[in-house]
Amino acid sequence: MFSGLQVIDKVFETMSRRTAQKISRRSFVARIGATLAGAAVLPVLPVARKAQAAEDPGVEWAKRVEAQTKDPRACNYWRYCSSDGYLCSCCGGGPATCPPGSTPSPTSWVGSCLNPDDGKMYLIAYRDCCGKDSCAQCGCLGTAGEMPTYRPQLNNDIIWCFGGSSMVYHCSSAAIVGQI
Amino acid sequence: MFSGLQVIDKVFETMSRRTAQKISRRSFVARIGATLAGAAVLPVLPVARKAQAAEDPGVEWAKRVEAQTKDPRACNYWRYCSSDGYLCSCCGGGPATCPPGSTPSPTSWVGSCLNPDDGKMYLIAYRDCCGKDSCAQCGCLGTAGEMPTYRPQLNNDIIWCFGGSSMVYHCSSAAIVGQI
Amino acid sequence: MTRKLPWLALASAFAIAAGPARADETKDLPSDAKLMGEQHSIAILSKPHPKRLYVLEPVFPHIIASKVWIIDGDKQEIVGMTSAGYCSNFAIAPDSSQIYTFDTYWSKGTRGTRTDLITFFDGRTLDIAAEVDLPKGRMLVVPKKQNAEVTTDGRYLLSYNLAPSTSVSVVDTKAKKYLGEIEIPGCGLIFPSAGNRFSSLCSDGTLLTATFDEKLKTKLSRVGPFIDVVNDPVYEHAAMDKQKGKVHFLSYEGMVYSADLSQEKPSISPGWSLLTDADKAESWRPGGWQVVNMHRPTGKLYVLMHKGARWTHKTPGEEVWVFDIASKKRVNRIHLKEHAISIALSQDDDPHLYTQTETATLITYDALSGKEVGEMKFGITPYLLFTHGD
Amino acid sequence: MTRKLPWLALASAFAIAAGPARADETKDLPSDAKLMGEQHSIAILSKPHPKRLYVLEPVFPHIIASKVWIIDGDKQEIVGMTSAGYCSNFAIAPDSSQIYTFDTYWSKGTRGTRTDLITFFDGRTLDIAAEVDLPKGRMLVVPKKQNAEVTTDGRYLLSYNLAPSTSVSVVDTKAKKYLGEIEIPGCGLIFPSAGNRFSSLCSDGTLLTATFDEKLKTKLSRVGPFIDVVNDPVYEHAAMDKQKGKVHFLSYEGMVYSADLSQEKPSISPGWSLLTDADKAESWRPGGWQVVNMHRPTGKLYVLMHKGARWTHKTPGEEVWVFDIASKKRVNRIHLKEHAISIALSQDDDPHLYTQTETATLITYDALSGKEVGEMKFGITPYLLFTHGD
Repeated sequence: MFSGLQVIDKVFETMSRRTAQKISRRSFVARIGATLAGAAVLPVLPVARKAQAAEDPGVEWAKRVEAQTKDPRACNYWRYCSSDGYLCSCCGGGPATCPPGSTPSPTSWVGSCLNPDDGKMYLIAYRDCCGKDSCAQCGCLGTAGEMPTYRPQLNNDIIWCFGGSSMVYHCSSAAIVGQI
Repeated sequence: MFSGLQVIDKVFETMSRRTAQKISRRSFVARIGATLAGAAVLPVLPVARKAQAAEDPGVEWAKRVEAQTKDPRACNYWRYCSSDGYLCSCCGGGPATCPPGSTPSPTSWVGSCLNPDDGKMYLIAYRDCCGKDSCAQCGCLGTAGEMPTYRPQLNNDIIWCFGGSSMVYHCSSAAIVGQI
Repeated sequence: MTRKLPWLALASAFAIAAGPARADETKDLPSDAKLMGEQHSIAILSKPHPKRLYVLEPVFPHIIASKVWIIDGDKQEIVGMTSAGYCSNFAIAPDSSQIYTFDTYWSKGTRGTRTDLITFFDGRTLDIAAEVDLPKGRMLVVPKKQNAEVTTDGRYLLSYNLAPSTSVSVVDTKAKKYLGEIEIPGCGLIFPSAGNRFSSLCSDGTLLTATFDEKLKTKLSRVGPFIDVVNDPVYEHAAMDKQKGKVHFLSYEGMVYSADLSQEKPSISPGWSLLTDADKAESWRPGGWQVVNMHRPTGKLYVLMHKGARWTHKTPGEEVWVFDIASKKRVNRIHLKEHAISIALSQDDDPHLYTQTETATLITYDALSGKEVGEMKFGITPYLLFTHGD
Repeated sequence: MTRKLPWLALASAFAIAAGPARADETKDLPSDAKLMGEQHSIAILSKPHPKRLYVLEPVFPHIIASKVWIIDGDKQEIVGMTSAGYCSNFAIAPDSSQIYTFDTYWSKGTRGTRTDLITFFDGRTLDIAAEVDLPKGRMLVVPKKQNAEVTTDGRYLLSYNLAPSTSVSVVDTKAKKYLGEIEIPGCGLIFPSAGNRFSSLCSDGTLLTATFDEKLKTKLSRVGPFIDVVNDPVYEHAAMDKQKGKVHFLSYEGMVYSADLSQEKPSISPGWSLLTDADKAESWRPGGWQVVNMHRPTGKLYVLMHKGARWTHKTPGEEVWVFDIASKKRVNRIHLKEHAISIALSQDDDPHLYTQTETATLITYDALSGKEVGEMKFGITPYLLFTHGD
């Protein structure tokens, strides 16, 4: 829940370029399209947005909030560039750790955040920790790049616990996948 | 819930005196005793307390809070001398009316409150309105005469929805039964 | 247990099997007691009226315990409340004869068996009139009005679903029965425009319109794209005149697109901007949760406005701007006493503007003069406002 | 759906049937991407330690959604939380290897099928280890610690019941099984004093002690009355040293009665007053919710005190008074930064005094010096405090 996808276009763009040998963009679009939207819809993917966007929201966010790498309990901790919700770090978990007894949603999305220390972009996997009522600590509610629910993959009001043991939202976490 | 029984001793004393022709105090005690406490316990009844109490808590309450008869949404409305909880009057009900869709508990207790306008004591039937989550308006939390839960008939922390459609407490009401 | 001493009903407090005591309380009183005869009753709501307001709150951070508050805007008081489920939605029958919560529950609060259902409440007694299961579930999201709706004649209830394909669950209010799903590929939200028709916004910027019959045989038509969905999407909340089949969509950047959904194939007028160059220079933007509404009898659009940068589309508004839809001109600016996240209007001749503030206060204004009418505080996260005839 | 693009896991967000994605995220990355290998994990609580604190809150006014917060008093941080039911109770195994919530749920939040059960949580993972139904239900009341308990060896869970006769439901933690009810006529609350024994306070001022075997064959013994239950009852919360079978009851008017429950037939010492004549002249009284606690290693009694009239037994305390139980002398007065409703103590050599304030703030003091250690805010109505080894 509360978790935006504003930088996924950057990720996708980067990866679709670099991983062209593995999977063509066309087949990726077709695949998502089939799941998300049936055959009738064309440009459902954030990559379409990227082409026109002025500045990468992840970089913009890091500047605006003065992103830092020391305190994972603050809203401006660098990994949270796409995360909205209660921080698992304040609830017995960590940036990449669900609090005891909660379960990471098997589903997640990926954003790219700027690490202000090395100036590099990192892939961050966002997934909600689920199965308990809201942990209610450190609510960080960002809206940069956030889209309405008719573009669900970019909306942060949706309960992102699909496929978990329970659809009850507990908190939001953010794990590093890699550096790009 | 939250509803004390501090003046019931007064009621019982009055009634046991006046209604002696109908039912003896002994049989009353025995009956309650059997339900409440089995055969082993003797003085479970508030009447025992009354004999030793300094002043009637209902009268004391009316003085202390400057009880009034105009505004049933205020904690010092005269009928609420024994009532603790959220006032049904603030939640779409009234002093003797449950809010729409909630149900009065089939069980209740009776207190006697002083009406400051005529200086007379009235019997008030307290029963919780049940079946919805707390209505959360006008919390009036009195403790005069309130006893621990091992004297349940005098405790106001207990959910007094016994026998209702649901044991979920919504609000507290107070109906006039008669004048004594 | 016999009930000879009902006036000392503490005895019955432990007799769970006993029947209701309330009819008995005046019996067996002392012979010289003066009986007042006041029976314990259950309130019934007054006839619905334009200043009846319903407020849905998801109750963050206890979101398994949603609530709906019912308010008399004239008297500025709570007239009722009902409990709902997790991320519940809400809808009102066109005549307010029934109200509906779209609920999700787990048998043990946050775990156990999940149940998705629509609960029908009688609009006057708030008693439960029916419960209809939603076998395909519901989309779980911080509630927006257009996730759940009722057709303009009150016949069908519509509930948006995403699991994983997007569809709308249809429930027949007459038969109190789940009829099935209408697939709306790539689209979301529900804007009803007739007894058997609704439209949805799609991720490609088009508008999908579904016209269905009693057996859910459905015709789909699509118009557009009519918005630049990548750079300037329209909000999920729109100003609607359902009975006339009109929806006025508002974009993040202040564009208004008026759709006529009264036909199977809708038409959408070209967009116009709320903002003058001067407004833009001052960074005025729409923002909030239920950010836009309208007064239908006079065709006025009400929009929550604040000064802010791009991507502040959820920032609470400090003013409400009023536009005449026909002339596309601003006709009023109402300065709000407290920043608001949601607004609604009563649909009578002396309309109220209801605002839900960021500190969970309902502040009511005269929608014409902008003068404050009253202030009420209830709930902790009241998000959505519904008025009679919505 | 295949999972070739797990790093772009939004795809899987719509594939509910898909297995966990987290192990896959480092696969299929761009060939020149530097993998960090950070796996998504689930935290486990540290080994229990004396400054582990558990806080139960009924979450007024959303009392179908109780919560238990787990706090590290040294670090002054939240280390976990778990959801509970309606008017839930809580207990800890003597070694904190398990924790228990005593819950009531309705299948549809506030309505539907009622379930009463004890939920066993692993003390480190907070995973649910077992659920044991309570077929006779539970007494529903704003929670007090002594409504639910565990025997001193951790073998049996005890849950107070009133429906309508008073009894204690017994659950075997080893067999994870409900064993039945022990009737405690006219009495309430549970003060465990051995592996197979507990005492209850009775409405006539006596103390009932129940000693039972594995088949719930029970011997009852009764002492007293030891209090003037009409004019000066003892609080439901008492200072306890369960392992030694000692309970120090505190009365509304400041009398202390020490009970030795280490034998089948308890003995209770004559009462002594916390209050000097000077204290009484200043109207000092105990008051609060969890009003009294003790530091067992040093035999010190801690009591929340305020100035107030009779019947202010729930008024929050402005000071904590410390008494040496052996000498019956006051040895310290701790002035509280903020009035408190509940107190608890860690049981180590440099004990913490935990106070829950009337504004839902946990303020921690050094229990010896009275100096403030830290302040935390969580929850809205945290009422009950439990420390490791309670």
